[in-house]
Amino acid sequence: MTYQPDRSQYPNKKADGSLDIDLKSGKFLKLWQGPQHPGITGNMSVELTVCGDEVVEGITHVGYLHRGFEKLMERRTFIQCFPIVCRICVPEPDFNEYCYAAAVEELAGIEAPEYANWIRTLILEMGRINSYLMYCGGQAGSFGMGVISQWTTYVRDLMLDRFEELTGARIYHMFILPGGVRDRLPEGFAQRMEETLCEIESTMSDVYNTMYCNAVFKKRSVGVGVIDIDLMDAYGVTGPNARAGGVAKDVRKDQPYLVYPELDFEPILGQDSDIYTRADIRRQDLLQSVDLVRQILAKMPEDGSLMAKIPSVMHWKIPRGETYIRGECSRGEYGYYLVTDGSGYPRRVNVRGPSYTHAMALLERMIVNLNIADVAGLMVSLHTYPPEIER
Amino acid sequence: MKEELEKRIIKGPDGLEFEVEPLRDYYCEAPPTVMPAAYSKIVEDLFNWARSESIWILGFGTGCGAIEMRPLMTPRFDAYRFGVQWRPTPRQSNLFVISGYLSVKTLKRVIRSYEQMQNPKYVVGLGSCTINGGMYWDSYNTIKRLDQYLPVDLYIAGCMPRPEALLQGFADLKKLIRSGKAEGANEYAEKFEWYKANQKKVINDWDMPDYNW
Amino acid sequence: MQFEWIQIPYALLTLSIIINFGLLMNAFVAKIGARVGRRVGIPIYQNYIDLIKNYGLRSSITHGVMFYLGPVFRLTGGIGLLMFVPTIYGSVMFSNFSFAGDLILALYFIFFGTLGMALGAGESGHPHAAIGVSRGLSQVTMAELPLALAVFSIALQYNTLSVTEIVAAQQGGVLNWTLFTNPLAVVAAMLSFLGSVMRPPFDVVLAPQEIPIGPPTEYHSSYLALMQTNRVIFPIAKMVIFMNLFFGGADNWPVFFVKIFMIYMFAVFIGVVFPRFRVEQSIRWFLIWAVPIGILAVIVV
Amino acid sequence: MHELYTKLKQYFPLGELIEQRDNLAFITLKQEQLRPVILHLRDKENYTHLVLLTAVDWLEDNIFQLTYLLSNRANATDIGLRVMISRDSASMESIHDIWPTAATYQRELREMFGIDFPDSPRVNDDFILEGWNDIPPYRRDFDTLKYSEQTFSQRPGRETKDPAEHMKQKLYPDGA
Repeated sequence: MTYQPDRSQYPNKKADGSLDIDLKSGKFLKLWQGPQHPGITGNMSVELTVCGDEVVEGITHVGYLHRGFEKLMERRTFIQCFPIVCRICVPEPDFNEYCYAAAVEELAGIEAPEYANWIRTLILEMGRINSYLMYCGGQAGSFGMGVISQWTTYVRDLMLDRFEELTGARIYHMFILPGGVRDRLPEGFAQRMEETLCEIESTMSDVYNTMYCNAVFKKRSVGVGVIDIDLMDAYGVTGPNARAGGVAKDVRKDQPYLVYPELDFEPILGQDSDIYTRADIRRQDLLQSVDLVRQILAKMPEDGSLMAKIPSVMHWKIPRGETYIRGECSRGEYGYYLVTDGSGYPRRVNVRGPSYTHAMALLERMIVNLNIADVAGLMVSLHTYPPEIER
Repeated sequence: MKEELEKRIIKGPDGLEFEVEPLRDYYCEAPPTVMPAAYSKIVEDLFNWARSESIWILGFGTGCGAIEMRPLMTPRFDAYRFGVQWRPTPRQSNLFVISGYLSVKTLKRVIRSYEQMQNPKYVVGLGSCTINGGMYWDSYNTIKRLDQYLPVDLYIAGCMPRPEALLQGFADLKKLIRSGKAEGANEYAEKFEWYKANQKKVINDWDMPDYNW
Repeated sequence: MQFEWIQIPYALLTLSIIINFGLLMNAFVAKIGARVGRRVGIPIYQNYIDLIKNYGLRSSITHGVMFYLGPVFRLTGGIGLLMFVPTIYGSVMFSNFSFAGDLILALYFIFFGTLGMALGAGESGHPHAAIGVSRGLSQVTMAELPLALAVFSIALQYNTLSVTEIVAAQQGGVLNWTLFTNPLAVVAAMLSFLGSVMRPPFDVVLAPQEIPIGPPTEYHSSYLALMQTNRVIFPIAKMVIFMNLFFGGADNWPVFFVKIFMIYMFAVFIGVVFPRFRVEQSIRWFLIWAVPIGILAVIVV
Repeated sequence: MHELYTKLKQYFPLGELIEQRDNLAFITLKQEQLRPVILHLRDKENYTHLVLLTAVDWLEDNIFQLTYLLSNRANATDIGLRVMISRDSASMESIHDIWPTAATYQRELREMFGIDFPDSPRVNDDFILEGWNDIPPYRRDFDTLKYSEQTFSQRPGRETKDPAEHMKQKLYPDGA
């Protein structure tokens, strides 16, 4: 017996495809989910029009976090841009640093040393673990299971300790700069990292037992928020959201960068493309990242050069050119489009955050006919993060 | 003005027609007033002590500082020990942590949320960007001084401030409250005109009433 | 039972004991939740401070008459429930105003607060409150159904509608408890209890992530403090009934505290590691699991 | 990449090809060629993923460069289609019917650069900014520092130094 809601009162489509919502009829209710709302991923908002308990239209509003990075970077020299890029995306700032550094290196014709590339990969994978841990807590929290986020945030704190040890900062590391990285691994890092990874694995097995095996969690998430396979390309779905639908999009495999060719891993694929599958893909990705960090620490060279030779940063001019650098961050394809014009400043930087498509066009499409109670769960399961939409 | 803010006549499901005017119905028409402290000093001291030991933060992550809020409430730092906890609605919160830079668009929401909070209420500015713009000193979309728009009790400097700094900030705020110096709400009521003028100077499309609590 | 003036101070004494016990128990429960999350959690006296603070806030705004009355109704529901059932069996001091048909009155009071809350929250005009109320009413109605069935079953079993007599019938050993004499009714009632204490998986009414935080969204300062007081009294009052009906009552305070605590822990331990059901899912859950058991209990008796 | 370029050249008049990397190339196009080329690339050449759509302001030449970056996952290559449009009353054909997600990019461009995309859904709604009444901020002639100094009150005491000058003085105090 499947539940079929009565949708006879729902608004009709107008000729131009928009919905004929007459607020005067009293049949519909405008409901703002956000920006001051605990069930929203960061500072954004969804303007819901609801009929009964179901959403008939959802419009995403962003821009609450707009700082104008792309403009600010046009006023800063190439090296001055480096400390601000990480501020674009808080949970996983390292991708900004890497993509920006790689774009500058490519246009300036610099090659980062091998050892620096290993450290970069290590940092990116550590950041990915952090981001997924944050996600797990958020996904459980969106269904009212606060205890998971307590556990995962605790182990995330342990990971932040490793970051602090390596880079000196918890959140904004400012470690990967054009030309290389700032420092080498501290003494005994690998061993302490191993302890942290073991802790993460044991916590994730607890999380698996309490959250993924939980009947109520399954009831809320299985079959809800399905992304059809033919929407994948039309809406530019990337990362775990695509992999949960069986599309093996993974930049680490498709266009390997840094030292990923030397690491041994396979993209994890799902089938059903619903909230549960996406959550499960991310859990497995997390464990894969744990494995990758182990591989990196085992395979990386003992020591090496940290920085390539870069020109004096005060007189650093890069000839005219444009490029696009992408990487696979925890939410999907993260990319930097950099245009230079021969001066000491970038001409134009454009950041392509995966949430740009996930949280805007895709969410607005998927939110229709969803129960109000599931909106938060859907948003979290798309793993959107507003600062990378508006920058 | 947005469509849902317009005055309209609604026909209810029972056939009854009634008029809705959101800008009047949902808002209060009186400006905020200065609320005096309790008559007796002992009672006020007791209340101040209770206020300082039970700080309810509004769950509104306005900027990137919000990411350090989660570690703050979880095992490592566990601010619950100090009577700090989240409330999801402004009506029930006492402390507004402005977690980082405020874009003009967010400022508008922040003002609304702030005004819905009940007296006495406190504001903590988190991060350098609330003090003088910080990293975004030349940005066209972020405000540079929070105290021009809201009465700020305390700033916590850093980009981003560590949870330890936040805990210290709470401890300092408690001292302020206990000594009766955290009267931001009354200050806001006293200098209401000045704050409103400042707010309207940066918020170009002001489509809410002046008083909205 | 004859009314005597001395009952009023006695009832107030009961009330104050219950409030203090409730505040401490809630803090203790929060601490247990925190321990599961590997935290230290709030201090044990935190709820007192919160209460003082909320009563001590300077400003409070109103949305209309019902907005005032909502918390009052709710508190009335809690206190009324407590006042008309005997707290301690066999004690003149703490048997309150119980009378022959108090079971029916108690059933009524359980629902009374929710209705008052619905009116008050509706008056606040906040859409989240309205959604919360509609969810809350449908879920509470559904959760009350098995309870009502269980109560009928017990009333049939003991042939009385007086709580005192039901407790009296259960004296003389653990095996005389309704828990063992009519287990089906107890199961149905305990399932219903899960649905009405607003803990996961049945707390979609107050879900902060979806409708922050449902009916009390607009409530603040003293209104909220009233509701907090009620949140302390009401579950305990309800558990007093459960204790009296199913677990043999209590003839002194220590037994009372232990029994109440155990009943509450049942809901807490289930709640702490569960996400929440959507409202139509929880209704279906009650229909499929709890109601048939309740009906069975009535039939078997 | 050359292969694809010559193949495309048979059907469409194309501008120059810039090969940035083995798997990334930029092709300059005429404004009216964009839609057929995109459709061809998407349907025949499997460039099904629109990575990004953005603009570059070449103020000196009085043109906007629109970059449509398409990706082909099967052979892991990207093509950037560059379209130059005039800066005065800038307007461009919308491609939201090819990729629905392009509507978001077009809204952003409309707001931040002032490039119009007629028929794109909700293109004139506020996207990021709210109540903006200056020239679109991503245009080169918009001075963000001046705007922020005029609009927002600054806290006194903050010093701002031109980094290049400042570093020069620090490193070479003698003025060498």
